[in-house]
Amino acid sequence: MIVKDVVCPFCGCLCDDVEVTVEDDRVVAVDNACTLGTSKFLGDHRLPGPIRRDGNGWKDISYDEAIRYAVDMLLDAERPLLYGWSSTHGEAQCVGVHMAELVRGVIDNTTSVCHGPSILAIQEVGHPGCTLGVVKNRADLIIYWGCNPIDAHPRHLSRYTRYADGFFLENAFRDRTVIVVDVRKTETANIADEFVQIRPGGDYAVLSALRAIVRGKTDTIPRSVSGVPREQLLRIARRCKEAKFGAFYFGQGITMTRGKYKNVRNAIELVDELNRHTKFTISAMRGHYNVYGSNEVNTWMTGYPFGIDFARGIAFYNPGETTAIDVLARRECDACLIVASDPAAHFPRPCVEHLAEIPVVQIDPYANATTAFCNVQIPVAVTGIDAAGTAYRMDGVPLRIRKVIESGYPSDEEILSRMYAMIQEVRSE
Amino acid sequence: MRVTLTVRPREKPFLPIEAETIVPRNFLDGTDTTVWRGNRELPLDAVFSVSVEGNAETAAEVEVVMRGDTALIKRVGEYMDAGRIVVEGDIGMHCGNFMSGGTIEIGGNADGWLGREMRGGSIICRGDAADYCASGYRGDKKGMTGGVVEVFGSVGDFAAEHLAGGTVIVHGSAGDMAGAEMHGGTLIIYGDCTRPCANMTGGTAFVHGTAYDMLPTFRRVGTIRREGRTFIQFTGDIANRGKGNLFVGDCRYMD
Amino acid sequence: MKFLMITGRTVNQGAYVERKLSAQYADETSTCFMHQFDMMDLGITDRERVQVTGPCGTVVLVIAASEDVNPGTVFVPYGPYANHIIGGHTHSTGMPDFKSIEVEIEATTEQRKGVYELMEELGGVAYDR
Amino acid sequence: MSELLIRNACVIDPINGIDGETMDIAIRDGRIVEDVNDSTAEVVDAGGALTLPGGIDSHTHICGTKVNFGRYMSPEDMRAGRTPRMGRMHATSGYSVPTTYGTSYRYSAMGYTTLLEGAMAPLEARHTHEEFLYTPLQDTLANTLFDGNWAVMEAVRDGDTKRVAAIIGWTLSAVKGFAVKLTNPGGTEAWGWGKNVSCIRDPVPYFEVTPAEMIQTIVRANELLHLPHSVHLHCNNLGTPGNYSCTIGSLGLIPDLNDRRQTLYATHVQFHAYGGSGWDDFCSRSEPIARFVNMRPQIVIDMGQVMFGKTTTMTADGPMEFNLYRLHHNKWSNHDVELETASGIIPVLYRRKNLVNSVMWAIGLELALLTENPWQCLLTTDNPNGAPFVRYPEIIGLLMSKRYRDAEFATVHPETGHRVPLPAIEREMDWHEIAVMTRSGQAKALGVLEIGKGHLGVGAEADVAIYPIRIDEVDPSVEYQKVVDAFRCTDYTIKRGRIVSRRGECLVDGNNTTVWVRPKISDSYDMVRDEEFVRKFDRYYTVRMSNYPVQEEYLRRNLWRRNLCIETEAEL
Repeated sequence: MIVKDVVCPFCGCLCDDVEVTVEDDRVVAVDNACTLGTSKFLGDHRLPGPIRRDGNGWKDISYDEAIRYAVDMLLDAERPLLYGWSSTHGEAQCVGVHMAELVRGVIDNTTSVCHGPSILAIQEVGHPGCTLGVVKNRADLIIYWGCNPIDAHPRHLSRYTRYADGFFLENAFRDRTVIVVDVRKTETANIADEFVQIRPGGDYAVLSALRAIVRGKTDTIPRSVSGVPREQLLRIARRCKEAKFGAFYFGQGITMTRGKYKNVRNAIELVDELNRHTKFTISAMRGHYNVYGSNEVNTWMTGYPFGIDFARGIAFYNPGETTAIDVLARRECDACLIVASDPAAHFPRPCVEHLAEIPVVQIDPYANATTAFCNVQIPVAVTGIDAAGTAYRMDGVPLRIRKVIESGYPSDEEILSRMYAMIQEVRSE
Repeated sequence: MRVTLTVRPREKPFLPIEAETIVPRNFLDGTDTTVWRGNRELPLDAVFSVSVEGNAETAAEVEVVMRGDTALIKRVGEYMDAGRIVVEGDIGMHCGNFMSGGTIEIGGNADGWLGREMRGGSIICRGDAADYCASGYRGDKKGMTGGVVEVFGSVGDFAAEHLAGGTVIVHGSAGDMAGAEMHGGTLIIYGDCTRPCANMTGGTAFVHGTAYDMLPTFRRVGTIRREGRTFIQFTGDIANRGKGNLFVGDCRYMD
Repeated sequence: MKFLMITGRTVNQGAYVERKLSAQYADETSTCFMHQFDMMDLGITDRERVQVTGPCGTVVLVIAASEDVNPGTVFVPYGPYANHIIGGHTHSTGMPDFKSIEVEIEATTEQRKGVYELMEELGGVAYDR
Repeated sequence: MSELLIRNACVIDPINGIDGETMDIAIRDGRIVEDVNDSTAEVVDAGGALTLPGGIDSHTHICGTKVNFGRYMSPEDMRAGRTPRMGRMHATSGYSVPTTYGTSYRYSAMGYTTLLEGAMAPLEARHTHEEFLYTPLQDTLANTLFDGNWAVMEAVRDGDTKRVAAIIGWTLSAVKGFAVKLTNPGGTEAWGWGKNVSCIRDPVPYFEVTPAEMIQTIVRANELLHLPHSVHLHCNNLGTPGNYSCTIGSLGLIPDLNDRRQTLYATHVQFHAYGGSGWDDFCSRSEPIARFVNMRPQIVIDMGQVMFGKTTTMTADGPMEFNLYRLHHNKWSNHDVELETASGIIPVLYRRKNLVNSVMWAIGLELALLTENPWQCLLTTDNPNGAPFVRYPEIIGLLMSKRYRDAEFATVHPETGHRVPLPAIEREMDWHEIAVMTRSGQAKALGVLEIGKGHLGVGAEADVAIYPIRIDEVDPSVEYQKVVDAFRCTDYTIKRGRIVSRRGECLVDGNNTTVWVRPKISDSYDMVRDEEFVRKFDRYYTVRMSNYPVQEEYLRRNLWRRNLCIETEAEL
């Protein structure tokens, strides 16, 4: 059986034109998806059932036992951390927020190590953005700054920018200009009309210089700014102002380097300034397929997109203090529930060392690096393959992710709802 | 009146304590108050051994002395309006948030957000202060608006971010982006720093040492003499509607 | 020799991100992309191993020659190997310095470890069923 | 079977002609009935307190992409109103853009049981419906945006009213919308190029239709679909001095096409009632607008009252928000939605000491006081644009008391008096008029009387608000503070026969309904079978047509949650 118009649960592009061939409740072929999406659809090697650490080995346990363990762990903890959430559906994220509120824990999603700084910047200056289709249909200038879509969002160029024909651009390849700004010559830089190479850590200064140039203050700009010649800066600024519609996409090249959110803020303020001359938008290249969804869910339920501390009953937000890396590196939490992410692979060493010190429960379909630190791991269905739910694309468009096979695994929402119900029972006594 | 709070040993020493109740005014009614360890509310004397000497009619007559391992006690002196807090060692995050009067003296180091959104009064830190010393809060335009924060050691990144009024003095060096977005007040750094006053629109900053990775969007207007030293004077940030003044002993660009 | 280490996503890292126990994932995330000039200075050739020391520890990586990184800089795909030496300081922003880590690199004859060997070094227990 | 009996209620129920009569209200299984079994029914003694149908907000921004972005970008607003989890109530945050729970609890405490989200972009409709699920104590309906819809504009250009109706009908059904919203029609498409339309005669770039043509055609299309609500219009040129003439021009386009309700609902007219040629001679033009409305029963407006203080403005009117950003220089967000619409958000502070803000404050009140028929001017702040909805009780007080207005007027910018007619207006509204402006008028204008909203007659949905005030003992003209206090917090808010809120404490986890429309359209006008429509959809949208409609899962039903579809017979 071929299932059409399937939504890909890998990256923030959330391509919804994938065709999946299913035989005997197994995915056997995938069309239209990129390498990343295809490998996810074809993934096997699931963890067969819940496991519990037993000395230096592992033993199989039932779902009931695993859930009981997780509930007790959360009820005992004085400062539990509930982390992950970006690779699961919105319905599960909602239960997660309710649970964090009830156990008075810290809840954070992978945003904090991805576009958390972008959100901090947006909270200072706002965000002139648009949906991807607006760019596809209108943009004659695309800037990719500190991002490498060919590797991280492989179909971004063909669906929305470089190679995508749109309503007002009949021949995208000819009619659009693509500028890539990065510290190294990435694959994406190779398909750009202009590549701007910046010295590492120099993004902020280059953005400031561009803002000054767009404001007409070119006289103080030196011969070279962080490795970029003045002439190139003037040319880029001119191209931006002359564009009918410019779209600025940025990635972790500016969120992770020094200055962090200030780089993003500077980019947004450049775009604000350009809007006085033409139409310009800016957007983050969000990584996990539903990381934006975790921000949306957290925001409507708590008021904040990530890094929320419920210790005192109310929602307190202060990234840098209430974010997962900081809580773990400072050894502030005494238990950790991990849902749909792998911090042991993706967090700096001191954070992982603390995971080794405290009880950890992971809800994830696969054995991964974090499994090594789990007291209990509970395998679940993979949203988009054997579970359905809501996900938000990188531009905020929500889509319903389909279930294409029946595996028998419970979904994240089911496991979390069972945990929540048990916690509610204890707390209401 | 002097209230001495000595931290007791804790079973999970890394769990932070939130103690916004430790404000001189609160002790006029006695020491029957609570603090929080993670999600548990505890009586003050479960975390500290408490001793009180003398009496006080007003908050201004109350001195709180904190001893022992106070490095993870957060929010001490929040909304303080009068009196004095003396921390003999290190202090946790958010010490002196929103304070409007009185004095906090810290013998050791201060963690992040020392004197965040301060309105008045003074904070003296003998050691180093971490990131966001005398800064604002996420999303809010106005940071500190009054009072004085003086740090004898060095400060971390984003010191005096969104500074709108008052004075911040750093005797050591500052990290990256001190005075970012500042639009009022005075920032004085006796040591070095990187990228000072990014995107500033007002206020005055002095860097006695060297400003590394100076931003290219500050306009050099000349030199001045002050306290027996020569400073290069800049206005900026012209990436913005820069009406700020930045004076640096020396600077280096990243070209 | 001192280098600036940058981490980032690659197609292979992404393709194997749900297969952390695979050899391909370990191979990809333990690759250290380096410019030929720097390799000459270090006296190493393609696919040889280096010991990389960062703010929080030491890890063995495998060199891949690349013209896309500037001399003085190395690129390592985001994952457990790079993270093995990165510190947890976030400048109070929540975000560690994944893209600007000063490291010391030297040639080594030590073996590159597996993902679970790294985890065991940090106090974990391998799941290898 | 559940039964509830409200005793000694002093009822004002304008639809049924009840004006201050003390009576009992019997409720069975969520509906009002003639009587219940006195000995077994749960009894609430209203003690003679003012009892009204549940409040209805016919234009508020509470759920969806834009509202959530307002929260997302405003951590400073979030800390302005935080409450912990308590009893059945979840933690809440926020003042001008509270979390969904915050919105729901605070509206419920004020006696509101039905809310219409003012602007939903069809492409992002799923988001609005998800937030509706977490707005547990009110029935919710969504205005659906068509102001920059490419397919609609092309059909308007071709003069094909039936095709316009067909596109709107398909879209409303697909996204589970309730009514047609036009926000700055044409202007949001022009904003795709950073431009705007200045008024109803400017052509939209490329599409070559004018806002006037759009409004006229869509109004007729709306009637062909027999939708419960009329077209809901946010006029062009919001917020600029002299825009009142544009507003009158727009209202003048509207024929009287429907004998059950208005033909056009013009929203937040305060923002569209400005005189002057610039900010220097900025003044109120509420009088000509109110005069115009008084002569045309086919028009209903809402106030869009401004109250002093901090708030967040958010609208699909993207170009207007950019202009506002250039005035305020605070943060600015914008979000254009492909082939459909736009939006913008900025925080604002309305200050008494600011002349423009003072004039704006006066205009909203004038519109209400000068519109003779309260059924034609409904009470809103365009939450949160003019002020957060928690300010409604103060507005009620101001409408009921000249003395209160004068006291407030003494504190605004001293030059305001030369620019507004407010000080000369003597009218003081009575309880009945307030009931019309806050529930019955809304129910009639939205076309939801038929499903039992906005009144307390037998068969109505048992949505009831009991306010702690006795109208025979209080003179609102003098004791306006008592009025304000009473409307801040009910003694009881009852939703479909269940007490959901008692003196501000919300007692249940959920009791809400999503109300949406599905016009029945013949196959020949079914857009799914229209090759041209499908071809363009697949080419220019970035989602597949099959993934566009909002699935029924988003209207999830459980014991206390209902999915209510109003089906209409379209003339297509």
